[in-house]
Amino acid sequence: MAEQLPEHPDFLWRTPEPKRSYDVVIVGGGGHGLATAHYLAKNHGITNVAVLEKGWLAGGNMARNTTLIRSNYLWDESAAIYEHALQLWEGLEEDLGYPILFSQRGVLNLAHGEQDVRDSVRRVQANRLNGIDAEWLGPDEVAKLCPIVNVSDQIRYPVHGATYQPRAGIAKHDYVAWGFARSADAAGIDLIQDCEVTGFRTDGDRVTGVRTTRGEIACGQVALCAAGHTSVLLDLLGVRAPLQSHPLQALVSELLEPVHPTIVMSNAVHVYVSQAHKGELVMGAGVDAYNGYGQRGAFHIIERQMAAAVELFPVFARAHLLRTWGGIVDVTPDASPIVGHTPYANVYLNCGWGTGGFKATPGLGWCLADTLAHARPHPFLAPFALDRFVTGALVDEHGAAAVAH
Amino acid sequence: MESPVSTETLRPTGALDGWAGRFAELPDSVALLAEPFHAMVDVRTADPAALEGLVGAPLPGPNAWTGGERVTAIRLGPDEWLLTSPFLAPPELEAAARAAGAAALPGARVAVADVSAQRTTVRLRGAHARDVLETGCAIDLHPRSFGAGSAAVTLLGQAGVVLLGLGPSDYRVLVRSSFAAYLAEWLLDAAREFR
Amino acid sequence: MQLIRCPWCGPREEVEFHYGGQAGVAYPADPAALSDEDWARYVFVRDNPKGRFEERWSHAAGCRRWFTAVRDTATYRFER
Amino acid sequence: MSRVDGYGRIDRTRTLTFTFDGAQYTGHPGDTLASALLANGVRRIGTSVKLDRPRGITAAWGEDPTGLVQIEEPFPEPMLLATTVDLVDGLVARGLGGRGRLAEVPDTARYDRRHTHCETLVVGAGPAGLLAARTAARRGDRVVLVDDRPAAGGALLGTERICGRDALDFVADTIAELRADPDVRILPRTTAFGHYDDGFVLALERRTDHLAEPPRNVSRQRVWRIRAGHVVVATGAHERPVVVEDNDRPGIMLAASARDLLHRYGVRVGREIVVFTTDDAAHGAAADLEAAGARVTVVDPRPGAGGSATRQAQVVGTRSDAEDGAVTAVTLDDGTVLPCDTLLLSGGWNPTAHLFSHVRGALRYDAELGAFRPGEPLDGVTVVGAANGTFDLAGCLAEGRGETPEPVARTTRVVWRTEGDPARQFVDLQRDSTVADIARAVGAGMRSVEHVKRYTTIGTAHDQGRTSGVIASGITAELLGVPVESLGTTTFRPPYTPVAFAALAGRERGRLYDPERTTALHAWHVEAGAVFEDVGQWKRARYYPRPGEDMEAAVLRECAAARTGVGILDGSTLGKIDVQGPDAGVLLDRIYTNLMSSLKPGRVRYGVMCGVDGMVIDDGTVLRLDEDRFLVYTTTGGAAPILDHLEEWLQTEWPELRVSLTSVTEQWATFPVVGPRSRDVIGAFAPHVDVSNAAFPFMSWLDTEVDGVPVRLARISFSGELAWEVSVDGWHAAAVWQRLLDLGAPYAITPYGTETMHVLRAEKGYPIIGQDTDGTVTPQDLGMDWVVSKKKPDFVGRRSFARPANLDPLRKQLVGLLPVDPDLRLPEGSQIVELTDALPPPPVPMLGHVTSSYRSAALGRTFALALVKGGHARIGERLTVPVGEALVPVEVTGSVVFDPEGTRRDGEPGVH
Repeated sequence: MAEQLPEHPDFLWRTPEPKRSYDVVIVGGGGHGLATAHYLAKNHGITNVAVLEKGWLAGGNMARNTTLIRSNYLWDESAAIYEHALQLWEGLEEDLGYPILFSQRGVLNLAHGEQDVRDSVRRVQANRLNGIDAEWLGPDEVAKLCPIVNVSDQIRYPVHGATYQPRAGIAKHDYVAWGFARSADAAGIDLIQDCEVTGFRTDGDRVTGVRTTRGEIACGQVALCAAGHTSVLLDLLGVRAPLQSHPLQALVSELLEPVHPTIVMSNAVHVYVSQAHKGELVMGAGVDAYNGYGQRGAFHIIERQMAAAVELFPVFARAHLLRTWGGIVDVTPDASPIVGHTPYANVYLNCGWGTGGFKATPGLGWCLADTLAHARPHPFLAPFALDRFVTGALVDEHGAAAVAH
Repeated sequence: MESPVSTETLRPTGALDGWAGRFAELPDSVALLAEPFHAMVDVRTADPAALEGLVGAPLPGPNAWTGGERVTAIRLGPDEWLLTSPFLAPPELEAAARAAGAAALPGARVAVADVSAQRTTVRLRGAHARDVLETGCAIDLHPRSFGAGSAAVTLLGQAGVVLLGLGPSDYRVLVRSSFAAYLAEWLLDAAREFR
Repeated sequence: MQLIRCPWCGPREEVEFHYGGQAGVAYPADPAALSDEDWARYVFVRDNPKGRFEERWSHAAGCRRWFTAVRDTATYRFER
Repeated sequence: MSRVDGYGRIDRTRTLTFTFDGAQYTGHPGDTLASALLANGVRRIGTSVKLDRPRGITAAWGEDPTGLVQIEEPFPEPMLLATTVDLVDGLVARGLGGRGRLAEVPDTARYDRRHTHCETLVVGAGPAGLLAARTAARRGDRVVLVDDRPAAGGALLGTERICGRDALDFVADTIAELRADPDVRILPRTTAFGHYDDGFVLALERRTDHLAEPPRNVSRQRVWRIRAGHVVVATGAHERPVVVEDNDRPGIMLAASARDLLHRYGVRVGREIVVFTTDDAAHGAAADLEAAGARVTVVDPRPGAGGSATRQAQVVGTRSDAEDGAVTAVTLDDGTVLPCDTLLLSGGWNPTAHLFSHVRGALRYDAELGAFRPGEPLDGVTVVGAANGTFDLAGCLAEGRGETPEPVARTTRVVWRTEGDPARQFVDLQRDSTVADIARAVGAGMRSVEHVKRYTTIGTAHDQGRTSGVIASGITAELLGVPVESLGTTTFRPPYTPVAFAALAGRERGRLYDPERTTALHAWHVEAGAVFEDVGQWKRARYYPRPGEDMEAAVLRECAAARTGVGILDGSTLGKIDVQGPDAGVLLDRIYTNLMSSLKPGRVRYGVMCGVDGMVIDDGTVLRLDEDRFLVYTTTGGAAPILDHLEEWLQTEWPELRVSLTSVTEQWATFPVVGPRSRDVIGAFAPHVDVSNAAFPFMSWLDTEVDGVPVRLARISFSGELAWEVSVDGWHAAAVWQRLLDLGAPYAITPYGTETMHVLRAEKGYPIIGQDTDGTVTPQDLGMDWVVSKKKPDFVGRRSFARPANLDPLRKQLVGLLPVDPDLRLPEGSQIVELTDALPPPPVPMLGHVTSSYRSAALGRTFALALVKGGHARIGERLTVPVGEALVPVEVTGSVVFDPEGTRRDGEPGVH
């Protein structure tokens, strides 16, 4: 018998009718929206809150991501928010009373060339000075941690080493989302599904109501947590942000006996693999080049992914691709999120997490709830304001996030 | 300071000189032959008629090539052709193209660049030639779609190529010289099934 | 996996093309005259509609020519 | 043995031996592992993943949710369905408990892909598909017909007759006609697993596993990439069971699968068979099995269904007292217990509409059918036959011909489950998920089938919900009290059936994983014993170790040669772009930060390019060849992106400029000849050229001929030394290189690699774009204000220099670092902090990082380049670089650590 997933609780959430008015309306019932709701109630006692979801709860990127959690980002600003998130992950199961299967199995980011090595050492050193666990490992040490990685120098792009963050891990995405949802629901927050936002009622520099497919809802504050669909909402508000929505694909194999004890990422050959709890190999692919809202991408990206996987992990040759799917990631020019004020005084923006939104979930939820409660950006979010594109003070994580996940 | 005098002339070498032996092991159904030292000149112009005299025929339209007696013209883009010749030396072909271009319509500029060493040429023919190409070329190579006189700038495996249809089961592949060894390896591997 | 119609070479596989994002974003006539806000808008901000989108593509592995095409970002369909 | 004479298409004249779970059995060519096991009376295949219950074969082909096996010989492969494994001699397999095992040795089988084009692709060679293929072929289409089984025919395996003939004769005749057409390609054993836009279908052909001795030079599996004008989906339907209590025992199977096993393999799945059906098709299966010698009892709750022997009842449970856990009796709702060794179930049919759904075809619920079928038609796609919900043979044939069939009254009664203990009513047999699980999900508040799926895991296993998906929707709807159509079903996504990673990788493995680009001198470098480095796709010689030398020793030697004698580098990988036209100078002025139009023919200028964001993207030299012609050198990595960058601006922004761009990267091989003795070598190489400083000054070039070969000489230096770049067409590269080596021999000319090049340039503070920059660095940050024109009104990136963040004095700037310990080489990438004896607790403020770091032969010490906050103002200060546990003090210097006055550029004083 294979390892089994824990059962979900007997009760998760109500299916309420929307009220006419809420103090806070969160648009988007994905991980970020649900986490924000949870922390609004838990940290700030704010419960007159609705989370509006156009489809089913946590059915967008939250249901489609490859669940990697790490905080080994290059720049101080990124490291702060992702490390805050990682520390919350470490206590999240207890906080939510939900078995989220957070497994800290470590992540290896492989380096394949001289410049990869320089970039890796640079990031490891920055992480350490920021108090984040990080090590630089040579090929032999990589092989010790993950014996199935091909560290031979006979492959096309030999592995020169890797960065290693031992505290990185994976969690079960549905369980995380449902844990946040259950907690928010239990606190009295209304999670409203099949409720698409179709417009906003504005009064000067404030939004006073949200128009939805289930009627108009008056609001004190609005938080936009719509990931790939953020631009659609911003268009309704007449606000422009540097966002492009792209398809991002992922895939799983069938269930296999344990072969892969950690998480391996490689920017150079575009592969990212972990083995989930039940035994399936979970892999993320690269972003499709074109804009797309179709939740599907091109198959040549999957094929290239498979070539890279078999090259790095020869044992995967006869593993089978069981299922592929796609999400919609909202990408910014500097590969860092946009969080904070909008031109509307009571509307907060949270978007642009690209391929990295899942790992930030609790950290973002915590800080965005704090931002809403105090009507000013949490210090960890301040560097990610929209106006950085005007000043030029970008947080350019391209080097660290080419295959971010 | 005395300089040692070199008695040897500077002999040209082809990008696939080292591959002849492995090519020779292939059966006739997938015959591979390196064809080095074709002069090639890239021509950009809005007045292709100016070059008709040099080529000996109107310059070809989309996805086509035209062969004159000494010079072949391959369409690369809407205002771009590649002239090739196994008979002329690169400077001769370049000079001829420039001379022809000088007669172009007023305002129809002709830009000419010698690119003889930019690409190298491989000939692939035999009953299984198309089968080999179809393992890595996405365009429709059925003789009704791609026959003698057809040309395509496209991908073969992971190399950019100019592919020419010469006749039934007969193709010429022009590949960037730096990719030539990769493509040779790739073609030999694709041909394994027919050995 | 689209079959994209190059105006010069005809339909070719998507892998032969390079995506160029929104079409018709003109380089400002006098960048020096722009405010930082307006310059940032030119440099970084592009439309991101769900639906009809006028885009630039380049037939990178073919004739290397840029062209404009209209595509639906929800269905991925090109308008013919 | 349950093999029946006179049935099946196996070759009974030959016997194959195989091993399953350690025991030896025999079968015949044409068998699958499943049919051979059933023929040997083996009914229990494995155990279930969660509850450890025995599981057998539930279906005859890819829809089977239970018969998972691990292949051990001829090569380990996990999680295959016994029903789809061709039996070969020596096959060793074992049943699985839900998880497979990967091989520990490399898979040496070949895999490849193949493109093909057709006007019509037909997926499925059943009656509808065969007719569709024949119709298309007869109208002159190129046709590809794929079918996932070894032989065509689909469901035409029973006792059907077509136009008065045996159906199999019809199949044979049709296939023969298609085979005779050169424009028809028939691909058996080929599964269309993914359907994408514009008629693109991917199909996996299994080419060798069924062969006794698979040829090594033929791919084991091939992915067909089919581009079709029109796709005909004729993929049939999957039978749907009725869920009954304890429906997961071995010996319980879909009715049509039992029929399939009989007719394809001559296997009668039982002697005492109960058929429980709410649909007509299973009555045919019952009749066939009876004819083959089984005792069959048909249970059908529909009044008047079947003959008089049919019991009008429902099965509500099963029992087993067999050792292997197989069914030994069923219980009916009237309390009757019927002993049996097999229970066949049929609750109707689910159209196999995956390939329609992959391209976003909407499925709609058909309440009469109890299934989802294709809704609004899609352009370029036709769904025919059972895949379209058309189940009668005449209707299938009509749809295959492109006609609209007569409507046929439906007689299926839709029954998702019968009475019983929901905790023992299995919906997804592979995930051990039951009706009770669905009830729990609904009780927890789940209202969407996607949530129910995730809560219960139904449909997430190997079979991806083929038999369970609709039933789960139906039962959920029942429990919620809503119509099934309001719930919908979960989405079908590629692949239709699992595909091996290696098959998708194809030939892109090992050396063919990614192209290796090589220069015209590659063979020489190999011969010379070069150690290569990957620079993008290029293989570049990094250094040339002599016996006993490590990299450090070799590089020190190579550096010393270039600084004291003469060295030579293969610099051919640098990108080269021929820029021609009356407006060439205008274009370059807009692209480079400095002025290029003022360059005189015969002269060379160094330039920097930025993106619109003002960050450096490339640098290199520009030669003006003529009034209207320039040769632009890019970095090695920049060759393709910079050409694209120029084309993009030229074509989309400034089409009025009369300029054309041509890549000449491989046209020209380029060899820097570097060092105080380079003048001697060049002088000997081109004796007719005056190489004196006066006649051939720095940053000038000329064309000449050597032995009749055109050669370009340029006085460019990336090392600070007297140097020439010799350029020659690629044909003559090897000969010219050798000539330069011969002529340089008296001066001990030393070939050097990229590592030495990097040291020499770093000593002079010349940045490498991508190493000393990271996309956040401006020319000013590099200390290159001099390369930014103050005269030009605009160029790409200029406006960004005026943004607030660009004016911040604490921007990171390129400086030199000298470790206080001259023997200590800082690791590249190291972070830099304020001078300290002990690090404060984190977060420690960081000032920048080491971008380049080397041991310098010329300086006799180590040095580094670094990007440091406000670095230009910190020259002379000391900072700390943490290296491991050590805190290394370093001194900030200017970025030029060697010959800052530039005295060596024109050669050693006194020579010439």
